[in-house]
Amino acid sequence: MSDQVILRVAVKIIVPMILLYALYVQFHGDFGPGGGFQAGVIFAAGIILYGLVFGLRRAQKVFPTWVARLMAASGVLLYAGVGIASLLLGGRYLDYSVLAHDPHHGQHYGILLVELGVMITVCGVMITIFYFFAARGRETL
Amino acid sequence: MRILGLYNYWIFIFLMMVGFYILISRRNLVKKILGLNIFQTSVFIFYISLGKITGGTAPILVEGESEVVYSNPLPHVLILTAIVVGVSTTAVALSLVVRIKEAYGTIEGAEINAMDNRMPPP
Amino acid sequence: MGLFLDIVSWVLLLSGSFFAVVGALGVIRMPDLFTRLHAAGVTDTMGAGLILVGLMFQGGMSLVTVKLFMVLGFLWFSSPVSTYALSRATLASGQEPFWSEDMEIPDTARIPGMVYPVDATAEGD
Amino acid sequence: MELFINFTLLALLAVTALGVLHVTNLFAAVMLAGIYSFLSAGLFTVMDAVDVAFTEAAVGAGISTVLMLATLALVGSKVTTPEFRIESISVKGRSRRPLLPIVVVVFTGGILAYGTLDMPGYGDPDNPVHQHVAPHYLEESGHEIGIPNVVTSVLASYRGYDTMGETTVVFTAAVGVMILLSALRRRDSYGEEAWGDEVIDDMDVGFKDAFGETMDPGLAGPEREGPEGGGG
Repeated sequence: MSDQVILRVAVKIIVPMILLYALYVQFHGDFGPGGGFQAGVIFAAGIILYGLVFGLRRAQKVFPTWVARLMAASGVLLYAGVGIASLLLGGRYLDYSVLAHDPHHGQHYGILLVELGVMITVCGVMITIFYFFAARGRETL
Repeated sequence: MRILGLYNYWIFIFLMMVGFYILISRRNLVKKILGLNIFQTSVFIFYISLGKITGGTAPILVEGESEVVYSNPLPHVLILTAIVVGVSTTAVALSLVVRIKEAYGTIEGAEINAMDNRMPPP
Repeated sequence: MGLFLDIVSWVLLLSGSFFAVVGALGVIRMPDLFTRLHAAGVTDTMGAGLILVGLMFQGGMSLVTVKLFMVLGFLWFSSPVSTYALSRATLASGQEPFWSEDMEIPDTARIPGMVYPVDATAEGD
Repeated sequence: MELFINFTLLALLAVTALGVLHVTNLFAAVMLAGIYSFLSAGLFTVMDAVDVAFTEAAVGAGISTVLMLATLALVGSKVTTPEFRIESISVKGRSRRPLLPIVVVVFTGGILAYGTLDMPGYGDPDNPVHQHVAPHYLEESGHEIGIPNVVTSVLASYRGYDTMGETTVVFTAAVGVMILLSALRRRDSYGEEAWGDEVIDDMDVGFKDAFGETMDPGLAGPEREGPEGGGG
């Protein structure tokens, strides 16, 4: 590990940029290309890069397995929850117009929440899958 | 002119058939998955090409201009989700390959079949 | 002024494309992985760099230029690192740099079990 | 000009696909698949699908390649023939090339190509695809939803059900991977340790030295620290 200085320093600089970029893609997705799917994948790619260079154990310290699993489940829950909320507020399932005082704002909130749910799920799923593949077979070698 | 409008469909079909050929002719399971991915991507490209309008631009609305031609956003939406779903299902297939390797010691389809036929083991 | 910017940008774009082609040729023609990486570096630095600068001239003073600048910075940061990682992995997996055919390799520099081209030609003669 | 770029990218895609077909080393095949993904991302950009290109570049060339490489680190990258090789079947690559797959592929491809003769040309504005709901999305989304990116508004609002289903599929895939890969490794039914040790070790060195201490040996996820955690 001691001779991997270049990789480690480079990754230390790159990973925060990747994570920040993922958030940019997520919240700029209404105005330009981007959205939950892309943002989730990019965020996961940042964590995976960290794991590749610093080892799985340290990656799991930064981003524990249980967090990844929780994210994978809670994103879908958030998505479905927005639908339930619009039902409770008197609209149809996933009809965001009732979420706020006027339909435009409602649609904005709905899309924001739904995309957030997509991002959380995709990010959690990708990181979970990577952890499982990376950890497989190492415990007996 | 007709050919200029159709040749890319033929290339998609060619790609699809290459993927299909890898899938049915290669015995190695990882190779089969790669073939399946090529097949899948060719379908994606086919869908996206259907949404293209000549002279169109990406379907992101430009403020204040009404003369802009936009390409069809619907195939984009369908394929956008399909790509992410595709990689997830590929991950499931790969984990199946890992388990097969652990159980049989090989990922060659022919050997797996032969081992199954040789049951019970000596 | 607009015409001048256009000319500058097209000169940059075309020369960038030229360097990209040179890099691609190098990747095909070079004998082993290390020299191929060296050739690919031309594509990474000159090729991509000139093309991006040319695009910046096309973009003018706008957000696009800022984004292109960030892309350029990221590329110039990440491609040397990836080249380093790749060549290091190649060395670690036991692949040696290409030795010239008429190059004298001292016995102390030889790796046991490794076949050198100079020996192969000597046997061929 | 656009046609030229389009044609070049398509030709490169075809060559890359043939490369995946031809190479016998799985590592090379996976790298070619990554190149294939990048090329198709470029093609998506030419076809105005920037969102899709973005996703394909991140997923196909990033995550997918990493997963494939992780799998190869586990299963070995060569088409190997272990000692329990069966005499009647030659599995060494392409020593036996049956005719049937080629016939099937050529036949299917011919039928599909014949079908394209009735298709509207590429980029045709009168294509039936553009006549149904797409104009509604493009014209109404501006004041119904109020965000500029139509892809996002269709994805999240008009077709919210669809996306929810897809998200659920992604989640289900994660559950499937967890179930498959969290089981304890067991010995195979022949009583041998089910590993091609040499191949794995080779891969291990390469992978590890490329990326540092890639995967810590002796690592066990919290879910696998059972009594048989060190079952090998």
